[in-house]
Amino acid sequence: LSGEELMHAGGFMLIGFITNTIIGCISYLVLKNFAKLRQIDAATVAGYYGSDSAGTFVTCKGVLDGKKGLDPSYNYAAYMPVMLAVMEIPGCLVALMIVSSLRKKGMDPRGNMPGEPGYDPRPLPDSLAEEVGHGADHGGHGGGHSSGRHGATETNGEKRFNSFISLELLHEVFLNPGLFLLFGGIIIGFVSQLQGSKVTQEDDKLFVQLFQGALCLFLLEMGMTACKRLRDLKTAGWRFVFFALVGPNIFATIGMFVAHGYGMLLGHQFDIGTYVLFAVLCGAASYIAVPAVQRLAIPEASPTLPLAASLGVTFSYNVTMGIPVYIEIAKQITNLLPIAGHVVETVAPLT
Amino acid sequence: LSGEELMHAGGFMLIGFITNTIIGCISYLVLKNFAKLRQIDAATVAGYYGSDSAGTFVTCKGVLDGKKGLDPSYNYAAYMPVMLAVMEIPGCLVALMIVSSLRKKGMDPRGNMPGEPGYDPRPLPDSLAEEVGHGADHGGHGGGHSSGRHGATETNGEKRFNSFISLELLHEVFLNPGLFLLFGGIIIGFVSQLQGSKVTQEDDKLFVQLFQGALCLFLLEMGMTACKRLRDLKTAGWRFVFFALVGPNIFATIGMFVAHGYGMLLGHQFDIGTYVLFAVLCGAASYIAVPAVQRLAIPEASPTLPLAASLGVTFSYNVTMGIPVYIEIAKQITNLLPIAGHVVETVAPLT
Amino acid sequence: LSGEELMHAGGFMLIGFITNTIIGCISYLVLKNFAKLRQIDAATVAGYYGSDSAGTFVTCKGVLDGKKGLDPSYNYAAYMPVMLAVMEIPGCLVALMIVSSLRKKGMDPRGNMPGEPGYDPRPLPDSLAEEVGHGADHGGHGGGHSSGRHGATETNGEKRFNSFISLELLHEVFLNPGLFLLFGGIIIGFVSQLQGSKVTQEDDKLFVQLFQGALCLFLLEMGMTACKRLRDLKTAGWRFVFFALVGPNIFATIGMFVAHGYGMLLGHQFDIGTYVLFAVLCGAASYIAVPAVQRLAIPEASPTLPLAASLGVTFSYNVTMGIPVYIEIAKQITNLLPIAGHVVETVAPLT
Amino acid sequence: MPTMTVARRVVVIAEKAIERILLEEILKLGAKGYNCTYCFGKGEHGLIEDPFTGPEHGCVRIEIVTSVKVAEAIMEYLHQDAVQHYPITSFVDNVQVDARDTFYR
Amino acid sequence: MPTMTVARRVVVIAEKAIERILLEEILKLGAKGYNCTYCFGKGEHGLIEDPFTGPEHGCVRIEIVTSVKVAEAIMEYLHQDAVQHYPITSFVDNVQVDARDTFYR
Amino acid sequence: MPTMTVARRVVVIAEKAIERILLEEILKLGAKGYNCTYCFGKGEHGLIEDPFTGPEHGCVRIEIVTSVKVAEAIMEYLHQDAVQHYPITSFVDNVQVDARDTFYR
Ligand SMILES: Nc1ncnc2c1ncn2[C@@H]1O[C@H](COP(=O)(O)O)[C@@H](O)[C@H]1O
Ligand SMILES: Nc1ncnc2c1ncn2[C@@H]1O[C@H](COP(=O)(O)O)[C@@H](O)[C@H]1O
Ligand SMILES: Nc1ncnc2c1ncn2[C@@H]1O[C@H](COP(=O)(O)O)[C@@H](O)[C@H]1O
Ligand code: NA
Ligand code: NA
Ligand code: NA
Repeated sequence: LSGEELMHAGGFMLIGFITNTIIGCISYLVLKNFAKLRQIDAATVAGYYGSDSAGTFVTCKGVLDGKKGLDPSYNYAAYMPVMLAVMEIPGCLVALMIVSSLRKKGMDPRGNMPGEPGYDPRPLPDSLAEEVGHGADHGGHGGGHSSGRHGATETNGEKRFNSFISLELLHEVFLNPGLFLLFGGIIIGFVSQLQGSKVTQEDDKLFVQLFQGALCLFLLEMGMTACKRLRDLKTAGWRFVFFALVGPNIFATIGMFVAHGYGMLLGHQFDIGTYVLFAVLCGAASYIAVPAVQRLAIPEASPTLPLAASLGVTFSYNVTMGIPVYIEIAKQITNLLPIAGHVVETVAPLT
Repeated sequence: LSGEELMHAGGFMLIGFITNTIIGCISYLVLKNFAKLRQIDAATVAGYYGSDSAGTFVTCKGVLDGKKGLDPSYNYAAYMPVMLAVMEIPGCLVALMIVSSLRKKGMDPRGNMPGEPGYDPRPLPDSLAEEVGHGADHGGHGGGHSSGRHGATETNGEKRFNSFISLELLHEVFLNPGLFLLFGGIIIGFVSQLQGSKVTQEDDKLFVQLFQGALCLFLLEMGMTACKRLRDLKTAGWRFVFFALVGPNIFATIGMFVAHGYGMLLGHQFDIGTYVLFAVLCGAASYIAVPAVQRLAIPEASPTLPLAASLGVTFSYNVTMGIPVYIEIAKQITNLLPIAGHVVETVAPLT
Repeated sequence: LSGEELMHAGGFMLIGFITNTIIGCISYLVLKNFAKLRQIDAATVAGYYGSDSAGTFVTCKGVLDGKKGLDPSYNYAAYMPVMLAVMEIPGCLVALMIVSSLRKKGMDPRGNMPGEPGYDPRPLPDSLAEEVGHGADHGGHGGGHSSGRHGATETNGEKRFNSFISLELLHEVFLNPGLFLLFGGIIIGFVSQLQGSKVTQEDDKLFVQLFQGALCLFLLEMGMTACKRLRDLKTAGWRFVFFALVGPNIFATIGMFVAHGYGMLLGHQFDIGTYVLFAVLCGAASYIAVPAVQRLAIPEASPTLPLAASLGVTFSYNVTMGIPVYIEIAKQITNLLPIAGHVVETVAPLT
Repeated sequence: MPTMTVARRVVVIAEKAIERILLEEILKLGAKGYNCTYCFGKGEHGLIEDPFTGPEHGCVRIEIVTSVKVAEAIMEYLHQDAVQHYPITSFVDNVQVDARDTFYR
Repeated sequence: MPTMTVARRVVVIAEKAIERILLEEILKLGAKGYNCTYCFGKGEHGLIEDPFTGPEHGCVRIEIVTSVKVAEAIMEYLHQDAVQHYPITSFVDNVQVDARDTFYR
Repeated sequence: MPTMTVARRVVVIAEKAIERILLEEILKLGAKGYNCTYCFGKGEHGLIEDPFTGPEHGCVRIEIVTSVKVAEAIMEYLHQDAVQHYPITSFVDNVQVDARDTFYR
């Protein structure tokens, strides 16, 4: 990676991080006011959409690899996998920040806010508190766990528990699946490299073919898991489903315009592939990293609703209709607003 | 599929359905009288052989794909996968009909008929019926569950249970694995089609290769599962094993003569591949769909005996010796009884 | 396999068997005196290193297959897989012999020898022996199970248990994974052969490619399992880790000199590939066959220590740095000590 | 010593084919929760195995901690004629639950 | 209220390597049935793990509902010297079974 | 008849995310051993499923045979405020252990 490219990559990552953070905040507002979700669920689902999905990224990369052989404009920048890892983080942070502010505003142990139906400030249902004979004095179960404790002192058992949760949380937020894919690739490259270059050359063609085969199997399996998640949509309402379907397109388009703006700023025309991959990083919603964060840090949120949207609807849309649509939008943007001095060889529209 | 071909396909499916039904009935009679099985087990195993096996079909298709590259006569009609789905149903229906008639003839809860050893008409061992203090009045456990109930009125708990069983049964009989293979293929075609035809063209060669690789793994795994099933043959006796080995050949040959007759009727000479695939649909025995039907509708039958024959013996025979034998028979039939006006280019015998 | 080659193979197998036995004994002495391990653990780990590893063998074969296409000297003798099966046995026998002699020298039920810390000759903690009311008279729990029983007569329950253990032991020692690989390969060859040679020819190129793809996945998975095993090294001490890293190189080099000596004896120059595969058979440590033997016959040994070395350190080293190093050593040996009358075409050093 | 209350634990082991209907009925009869583990075993119906996923997925072991009344209703449901024809085994015992918990009431 | 009879439940947790012999002996000693779940755990022998299929397949938890006499015979068998050398843990308690059932007698 | 002593069995069912910390604490509180099975179920928090490995890996069922004192300490730990926010269920009962065994003491 030349110096100039490194500078491009650094800037692009920063922009990507900010874009996904904004997407997270937009999702929260839309879900709270338009889709009328509980604030705790709106914050959690916003975390999903403010992050990205390794699976969708890999699928999109597979499609582009298949095309770039015949049409070089489908190429993409080599540092995109690093973007995948970086842009997984903002969603988690957005969700954690909103949730901790909700806790401060007195969220009850079931996750309802004052004014929301079912709000029950009493601590966890130990109405038998009086019946507690000579048990260790527990005082009320303050809301929330790590933060916002009032009353009972923390036993060292609880201290160990809370530190475990925070450590695991850091692990989930920063060691996200994007990183594993990145390091996995590097290690395999290193191992086959070590066993003599002849092996790797021959492997390249095989590797791409095997990769695409494995990709189909992965998509088939994910498709089945996604369908199972759809069942949980019944309780959600059409507005939520509408968000899960339309949202990705809006966020992807925002992403492509941001990438185009950054290109104009640098006077450098990115390849179509880079546009599409960046679109997918913005438009996709996480279903591995953020669910793990949710299980650890937001036990009060609904365990089924967020996955129904991110895996059931958004993932299925992205890997079938989404990617071709984003390719088409990317071509329109580059054709209609060419960056001064750079004429993009006209690419045959999608046949 | 042109109009004429559609008509051929429709007729062929009807003939296939009838052929498998007849094969089911023949199996029941042979198993009851020759192999001396309990009538409940004979009916269940007959259901296995009156159905077909997606695994054997896919293996045979793989072998034919490998050959048709060099010798076009190994081609097969495009609608054969639909035949797979249709010809899976008769076996289930044959078994269910025979079993319900057995229940009417007073089969006991363990599945024995009057006159069979161990016949014990008393309902399920609740000899302690008298000891039942003031429990809800149950009256006797009539034989059989959904049909043929005499005595105790059905509680609504039981009604829900029985309707669940019937619904699941419909699901198993008509949504058989053949359909999943069919739809699976269509969806993958649709998804890769959506991502631009260039991808699918390139995929074709890869797809066939990957398909054959996956087929080998599937066969290896099935082989190991099949061997485990062989252990249950110990209690069965040599006549049962003889049926499981010779039966497929007879049923396959019947199938090929039926196909040849249909060809003569239409004055249309089918490819060798179509003959062989139809032979496999008749000669193979199910080990996914019918076991599921058995678990739901025929709990009294032996859980191990039918699988020992259909998976342990018949599947292993079909995927190793069976397919080459059926190819040879198909060639003999087309050579010895050419359909008027159609000279089949002589195909080099199996080297 | 010509007559002469058969004779070579037979001799080579005998030499391989003896070499691995010697390696096992060397390991025991080094582990006991240098790495200061308990004698029971030293014997068990020696069993691991006196055996070989199917996974490492297959990986090395994959690397050689990749290279021999361009440089025939990387070829290897066809009977090497049989060597894999034969050279898996000595390690198990070495461990079993040492352990039975330890039992005779009064090893306690926890596996400690007289003089080792924690030695507690009292039988298994049934200090409550006196409290045992009118239970069947058990007498002391003699040390060790099958051999070295003193006191209580064997109930027939115990006889059945011991015979079960011995039978399973024979099964594990002689039906080792090497054999499965060998037979698996033969069966797949037979099945694809049966379905007409055209299929196999086409399969060959596909087979090698698929094989290498599967190999990468296998290595990735093994790598992750190996990392998990590393955690258990914490309690082991640096000397043990040093043995697990350096040992394989020494044993592999011993192996190659033995092979070279055997070549000189026969006046026949083996290919580089044969040297490397033999080196891997000597240098690698088992992690499937011997752990199974340990679970059955040496329950007193530590369940985690041996695997941490053989899988965590040695396997990871072999499949990354080991194989290229052994290739280099093999070249040096054949160049520096050419076998009279055989000039080895100079092979380009490892680029 | 935290005060404990007594609750009933029902264990049902049945073939996986009727898992869904059993869980639905158990909740309808008033149970607040359950936990399930896949298992294999031998009983009057012989070894039940899923030919593909192997034995350990043949049966399901459902453990329900609930009140005495609901436990009785569940046992009564399981001993109906239609259900009895399927491989199913059930037994009950008492467990102590922390007085502060209400997961079973 | 259906009448219940008391039966003994024996739980044996042992390493998977000796699963087959244990199940054979349990049936020989008179048990009518059993159910098994694969599990992992820690005891005197440290964590038992199958290096490949992962921890959850290291041990097998066998649950046997049977008569008092057979339960005793099983516990006696499990405490024999040869068996005790292997990682094995066992404990017993009572369960109530519906009077109409005979799966354990 | 082998003499038996009475021991306490604690069963904890919790979400897999907090499996490691729970097992560490259980040993710190004095338990000598435990056995775990992966399971799925429904409770106040609704069905807990791992989106990939399927439901049967959603929760972990930890069974601990130990002394009365340690059992109490475990139950006390599990009912702390921080822990209670997570999907977790626990109950206790008595089991009989062969007098010769010390795996739980
Ligand atoms: N005596 C028993 N103790 C424990 N589990 C049993 C017993 N009998 C049967 N089971 C379990 O219940 C399932 C069905 O029992 P059955 O209806 O007797 O075939 C079996 O697959 C076993 O897993
Ligand atoms: N105190 C205990 N409570 C529950 N299970 C145990 C206990 N001790 C041991 N186990 C189980 O029994 C197996 C063998 O125990 P051990 O022979 O003590 O290593 C362990 O792997 C655990 O799964
Ligand atoms: N009444 C119950 N009986 C048995 N298991 C339960 C019960 N309630 C909850 N569980 C188990 O405990 C886990 C967590 O419970 P909860 O915190 O209520 O969501 C659930 O996933 C179930 O597996
Ligand atoms: Na996003
Ligand atoms: Na058939
Ligand atoms: Na070795």
